[in-house]
Amino acid sequence: MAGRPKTILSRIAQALPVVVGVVIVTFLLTRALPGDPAVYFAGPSADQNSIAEVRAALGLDKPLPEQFILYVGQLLHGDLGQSISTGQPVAVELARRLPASLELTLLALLLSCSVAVPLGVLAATRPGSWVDHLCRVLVTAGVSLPTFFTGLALIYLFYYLLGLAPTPIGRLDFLYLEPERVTGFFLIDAALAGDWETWLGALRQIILPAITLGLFTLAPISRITRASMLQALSSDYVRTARAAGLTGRTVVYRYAFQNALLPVLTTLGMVFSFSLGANVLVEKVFAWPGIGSYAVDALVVSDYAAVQGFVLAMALLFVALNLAIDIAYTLVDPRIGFEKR
Amino acid sequence: MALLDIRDLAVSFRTRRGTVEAVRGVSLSVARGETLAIVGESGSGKSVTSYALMRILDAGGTIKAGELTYGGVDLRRAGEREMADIRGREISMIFQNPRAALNPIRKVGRQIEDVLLRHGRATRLNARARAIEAMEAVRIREAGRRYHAYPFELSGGMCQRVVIALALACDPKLLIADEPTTGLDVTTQKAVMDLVAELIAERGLSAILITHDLGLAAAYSDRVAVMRRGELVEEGAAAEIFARPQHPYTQKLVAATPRQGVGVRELLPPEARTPAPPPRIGSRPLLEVVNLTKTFETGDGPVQAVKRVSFEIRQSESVGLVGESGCGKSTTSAMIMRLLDPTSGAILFDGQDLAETPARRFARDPRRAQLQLVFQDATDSLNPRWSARASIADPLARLGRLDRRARRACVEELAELVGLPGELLDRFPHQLSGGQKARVGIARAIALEPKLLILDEPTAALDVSIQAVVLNLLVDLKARLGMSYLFVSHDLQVVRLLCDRIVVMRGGEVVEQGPAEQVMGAPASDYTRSLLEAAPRPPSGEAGSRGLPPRAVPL
Amino acid sequence: MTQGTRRGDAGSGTTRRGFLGMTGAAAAGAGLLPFLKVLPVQAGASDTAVVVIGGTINSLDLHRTGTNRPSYEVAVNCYDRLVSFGTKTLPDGSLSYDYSQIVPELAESWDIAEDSITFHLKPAARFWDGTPVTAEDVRWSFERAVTVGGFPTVQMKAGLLEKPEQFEAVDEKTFKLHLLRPSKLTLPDLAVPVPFVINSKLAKAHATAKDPWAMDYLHKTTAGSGAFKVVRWDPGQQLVYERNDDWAGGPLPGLKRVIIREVPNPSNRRALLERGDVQVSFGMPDKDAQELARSGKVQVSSTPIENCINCVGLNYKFEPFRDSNVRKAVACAIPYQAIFETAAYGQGTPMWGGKPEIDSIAWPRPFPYDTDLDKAKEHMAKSGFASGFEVPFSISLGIDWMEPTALLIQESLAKIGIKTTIDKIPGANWRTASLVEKRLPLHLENFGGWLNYPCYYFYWTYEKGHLFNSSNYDNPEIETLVGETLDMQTSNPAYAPKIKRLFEIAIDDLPRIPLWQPALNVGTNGVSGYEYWFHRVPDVRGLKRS
Amino acid sequence: MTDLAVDRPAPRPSALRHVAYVLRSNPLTLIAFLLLALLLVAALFGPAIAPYDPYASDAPAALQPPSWSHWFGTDNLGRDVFSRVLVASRLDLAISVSAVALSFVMGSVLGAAAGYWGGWTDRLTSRMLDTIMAFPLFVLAMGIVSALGNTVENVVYATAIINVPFYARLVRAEVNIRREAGFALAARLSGNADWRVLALHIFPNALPPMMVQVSLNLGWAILNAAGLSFIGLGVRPPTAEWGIMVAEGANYIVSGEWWMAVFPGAALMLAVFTFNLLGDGLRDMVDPRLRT
Repeated sequence: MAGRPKTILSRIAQALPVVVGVVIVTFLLTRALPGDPAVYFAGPSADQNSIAEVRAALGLDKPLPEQFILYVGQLLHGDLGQSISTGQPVAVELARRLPASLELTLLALLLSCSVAVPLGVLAATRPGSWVDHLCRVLVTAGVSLPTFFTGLALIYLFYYLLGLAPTPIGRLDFLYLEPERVTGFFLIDAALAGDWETWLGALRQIILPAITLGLFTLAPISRITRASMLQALSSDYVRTARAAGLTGRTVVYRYAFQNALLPVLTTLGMVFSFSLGANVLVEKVFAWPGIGSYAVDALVVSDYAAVQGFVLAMALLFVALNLAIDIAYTLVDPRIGFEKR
Repeated sequence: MALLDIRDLAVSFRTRRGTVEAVRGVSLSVARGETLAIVGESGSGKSVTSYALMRILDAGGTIKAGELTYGGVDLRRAGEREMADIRGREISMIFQNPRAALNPIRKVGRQIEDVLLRHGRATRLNARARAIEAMEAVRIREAGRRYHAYPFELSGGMCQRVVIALALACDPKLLIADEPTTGLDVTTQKAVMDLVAELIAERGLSAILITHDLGLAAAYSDRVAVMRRGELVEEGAAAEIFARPQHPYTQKLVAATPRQGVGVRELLPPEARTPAPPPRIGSRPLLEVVNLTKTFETGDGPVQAVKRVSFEIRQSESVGLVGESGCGKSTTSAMIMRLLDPTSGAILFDGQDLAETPARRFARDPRRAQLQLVFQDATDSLNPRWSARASIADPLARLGRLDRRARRACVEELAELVGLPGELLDRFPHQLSGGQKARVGIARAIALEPKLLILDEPTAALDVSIQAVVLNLLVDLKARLGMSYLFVSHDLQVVRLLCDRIVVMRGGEVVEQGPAEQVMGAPASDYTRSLLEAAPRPPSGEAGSRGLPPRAVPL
Repeated sequence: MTQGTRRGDAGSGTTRRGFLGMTGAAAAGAGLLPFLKVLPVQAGASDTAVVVIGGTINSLDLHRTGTNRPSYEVAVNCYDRLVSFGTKTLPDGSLSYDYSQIVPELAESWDIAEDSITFHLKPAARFWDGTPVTAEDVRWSFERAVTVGGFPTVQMKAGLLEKPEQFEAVDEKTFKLHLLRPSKLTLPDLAVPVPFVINSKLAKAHATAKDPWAMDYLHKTTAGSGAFKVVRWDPGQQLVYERNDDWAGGPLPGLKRVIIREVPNPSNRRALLERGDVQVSFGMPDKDAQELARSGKVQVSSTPIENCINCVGLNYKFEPFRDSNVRKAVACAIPYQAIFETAAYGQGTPMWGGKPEIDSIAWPRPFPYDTDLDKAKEHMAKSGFASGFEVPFSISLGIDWMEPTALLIQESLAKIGIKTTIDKIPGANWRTASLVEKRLPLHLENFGGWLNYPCYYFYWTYEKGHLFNSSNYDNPEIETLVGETLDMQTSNPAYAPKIKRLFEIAIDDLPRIPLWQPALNVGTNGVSGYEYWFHRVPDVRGLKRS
Repeated sequence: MTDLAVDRPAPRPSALRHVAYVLRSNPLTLIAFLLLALLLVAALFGPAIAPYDPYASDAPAALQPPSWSHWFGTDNLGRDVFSRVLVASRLDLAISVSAVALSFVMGSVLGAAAGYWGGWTDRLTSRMLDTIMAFPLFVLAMGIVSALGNTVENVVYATAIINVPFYARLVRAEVNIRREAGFALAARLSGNADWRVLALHIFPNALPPMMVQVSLNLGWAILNAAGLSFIGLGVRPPTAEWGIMVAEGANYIVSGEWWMAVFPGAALMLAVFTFNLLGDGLRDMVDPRLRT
């Protein structure tokens, strides 16, 4: 199937201008941010002279194009610069924080899918029934909740009032040790280490933010599942299957569901990158040490390097994700690579 | 005793406009080894009847009344589990549009396996072998390789074979074929139907053939039942029905079916026949197509869709452009229509080369009004958000030089001309029937009184009785307005009714062209001959007997 | 779940749980203290405490460019200075540093001469690596502070510590500080966090030609002689201190290990403290301080911050605010009491309604203005802007007292014809706009001087061009008075009259209208020994479990 | 001629009847429309029916729990939360409607051009949109507001910009599938210039799916604006806005003053919920093909 590698290569080629675009836009955007990093760097009670010194030291006195070339040059060396607010190299910060965000997002999606997909299938098999309406109300309510509000409400209910949830202070209560870092995903690392107590501790920390985020992604997933299931169920091949005596479960899962999976997959990709963005507020509320909260803090203090690094990382992630989706698509759908444009 | 017995079947659908009775009091029976054809136009309830007896009605459909007995089993009251056992093992079904009827992302072999496993006809160990056997049984060559194919990798005819293999894999006793050839090319149609007939004969199956095509029904069935708007109109031996239709509807249907030796006026009921206008073909060529070539650039290199095609159309002449799908006839007509720029060649219209003006700018060209098109799919060709009036008035507003009031009058005049009642003018396309939409499309095309009208399969989506009316309308209009027609179609019988000359295309090239009678009567090319032979031959009035079909050739 | 069960579990001797997060450091190859892996320390243990703070520690090196305020605590807890301040008990029973008393830290004694101060280092003072603290280390560290630029250099300059030549290592244990001129500010300025003493041999070993001051090394590592060393730092999350049992700078701290945990959300900090999951919440919002103090569940110390005032800045660059009557009208229109209650929840000290006559040089002092709309309207009527004017009211995003204060002032000013629109400026821009560019016509400001003298406050906030003079105030008399008093000993009889004159001018000219003196709120639950310090970062050296 | 008698459809139902049918057939749509009416009333008449001045502080009455005199309680400055929630609806709706309108227009133009002409226009537009999409949208919005300045207008622009790709892609796809549709060809044959075919024939047919997008986006735009105010960008105090109210109230939850955050949060949720539910109903209404 020579079509597939070609399809994937062309996707990568398409992604390149996007990355370039992101680099440019990010650079311009961060330069347009208010606030003067030189002033920030110079610290309290610094005067005009020391600020000017710092500005020159940071290269901020150079014209914009020159700064951009400098920046791109650093990028190509893998140097994302140093964050003002945390004082760490941005690359190190991102590497440390990205797994936290990914773990949260992935778990949220996993939770969301495990609810939304069956809901969507259920609704599609009984369109117009009360189950259908109920599903719609539920998922719509989910997507209508502002994540920051859901997060606060959940914390209030489960932590302050009921005392069921642990303190929302990040990935692990400080009574536990961080598991040996293998993947950076605490749940996986703890499981690999066989340390189930830490695993449980990490799970307890992650569950509320994951639910908060997951609630928000229920709607798109279940909507698309329902729609594509409905379409698949009314398709000719399902009728053929039924006419050949195949029974409910085979028809629904092997025939309809597998076909319905394709649009779901696409949506999932979009939802994933979207929730990585939506993470920002959830991470803020739950003090989650991910890249979202990092970006918010960085933006507020006009931390150029951090913002640039964050956006770039996200863009690359987005591109990689789309690529992964495309590859997944080719695995599920044999037609890929054969389509005419 | 009949294998299948349907008594007073009534099926209704819940819709937003209330309950619709799709089938009303239909009684039918199929004997062992017998093939029954159910014939009817769209909306006649013929497919619903078969779905009802398989109990696979779409959502909202219910069997309201009646008895369905298959080999002693009460199908209406059978449990869902029991029905699932019967489907595929006792009664099987094949569908129209075979490619859509197969799961697009599952290997065809696996789909057959699913059925075999379901009915216990194979075990996990031998399922593949069994599936390949089933495929071989429907004359699929290299079944072992095709087992791994996905539907999109197979041709339409091959897909239909797979569907048939799937249907027959578990040796059912009754086969229901629901428009099995719709969506296939003429030659493939014949191959598939011959295969089905052969398999039926070979296995001694009972069969129900559901079709809108009287010719097909006559050629491949023992007995014919005619349905109309949910009711059984007439039933009888195939030959009998065609020779001596009793019910007026059957008579109309039989008459409207285009067939050898019948003129366009004869398609209409006798009371509606008016004398055919005499042909007045001019001597000057209106359109000359010279060495027209179109090459498309694709990922796999250039593809020549049209290769050096030349023909001409004289004033007031009708020329038929015939060929199977992919032969380049649509590309050719699109180039003549100036919707597409040719790669090379000339399109001389009234002596001027139209190809010199790029298609992009032709919209505003004054000659635009001279060349108009009637689309294949009237539904698709009408803007769903525009009323019939607006659609007809659009060309007048763009290219005509009439003020608002004159335009309005003109639209009404046109509506009358094409036989569209004035009160329908303010309706939207979805509120019109197929025939009405076709009329709107025609009215729009002739609004500017073009010199050349290209008819792109204008009746392909219509029922036969309506097709008869529309064809006659086109004949009348041509006589009245003195237009030339380029009639693009895959159906030689229809083309013959309207055209003075015929151009046959295949693989982007002209295979044969000449006067209609000559091409139809004494085709010079083998291809034309095979096209003619492939078309199911409806009994032309008298003798219509079911000849044993020739043995199907493996594809 | 409760902390009880958690602690119970922790005590049950599982190998991993209950340890305070050491493997990360070990795994990272730091391997600082491998034995930590088997030290069963938990939050409930008697020698460990957890302190939550709202900010982020962004460097372990105060001298580094860009190091933020919360990071200063590392300098306080991990490094020693030559001298420190003593401790006193405030009237409410809480502890505070004593500005009036300079006590030894690394220096065992010092001799003050006319043009120099000679410090004799404690013989027992050793860095963590066991090497003795030498005068050369002091000299190197001081030179570093005055050379690197930015804040440390500025702060050193405030104590007249400006040139490397001023610092002399006489011998191994004798350090001589040459004075540019005698000033009362010099000795106290040696006790602020900035002039801390670094293990110069260790630092130099990590210095490079490009980085002669080992900035990169000390940014991530501490190399000092202080009471605690940093054994783990997860930027943005936590900092773990481990006691230096050989500390010579003062009495051995009561805690073996202190974890500084960053919890940005004040609600979470409050809940953690209330539940006893943490022992100290440093820098609580006023509301939490007020409510928790009332509930009595935890100990709350609410100490008015010395030499610090929350005030309204009226920018002289803005035409209407050049009019004395307008400024007085504003001062009379401000709803002080309502602001104090809603924005400060009564924490701190009122700075309004003071006596008109100036009888003391205590600072901050309440100004003799109070909410009086009629008087405000009178002033407005007398001014050149009787018909009112419009002005943006700028506040910083993320400083919690500013918004309610601004809203209430906005409402009141509207009543005297001054229409304001509130402009929230993001943190990064705030400094630039308010202090560097000084372009905000009407704004809120708070400056607190580390060195507790009124003249020092005036030096920063009322002198032309100085950073915290966000009002562009320019008065030659102030310049003269501050210049005269800054170095003068307070015992000098000329001092008090000059300071009183400063007060008079400030009260009449009103470039800054004081609202209240804010408080530093610290809640403790299960530890004692918290001491207020001017630098407003947690000094964990005195804490012990109770 | 003969076929007319056979398949004459029933008389054309009025638009009103169609709306009535859609509402009847789906109770949720009916609920959505009722809620929308409620929101509109609040937005139009909010300031008139608010029991208190939403901006008047009353320090002694600060932080009072919900009661008969203050239905939703009072905030830290003693302002009536109910009045503020009511008045905020106008601003929130205005932000989302204008942002969505902007992105609708921008997205339609870009998407239609890309979908109709294809080629370089398409490639360039698509890459541009991809670039926007590659940003985490909320962070992009934050960046835009920070960079342009902290005003309501900039919140609108930021929200509009991050929504453009959704419209553009949708329109592009819808236009693309209809570019070769019969009626588009027919329009060209009737002498319509390209832009006319696009604007009058193809684009209106893309409206039904657009309507759903509009409705969903209205909700999302509110969430976005609220999220921005939650982190302190955009709306300036003392302006009543749901997001900023939740943000302010968030700090009071732990001390038991839940009403400050909960009521504006609930209002926010209700508005978004309404728009989300509305989507499906709107689609059914604007799609002429469903009018049988």
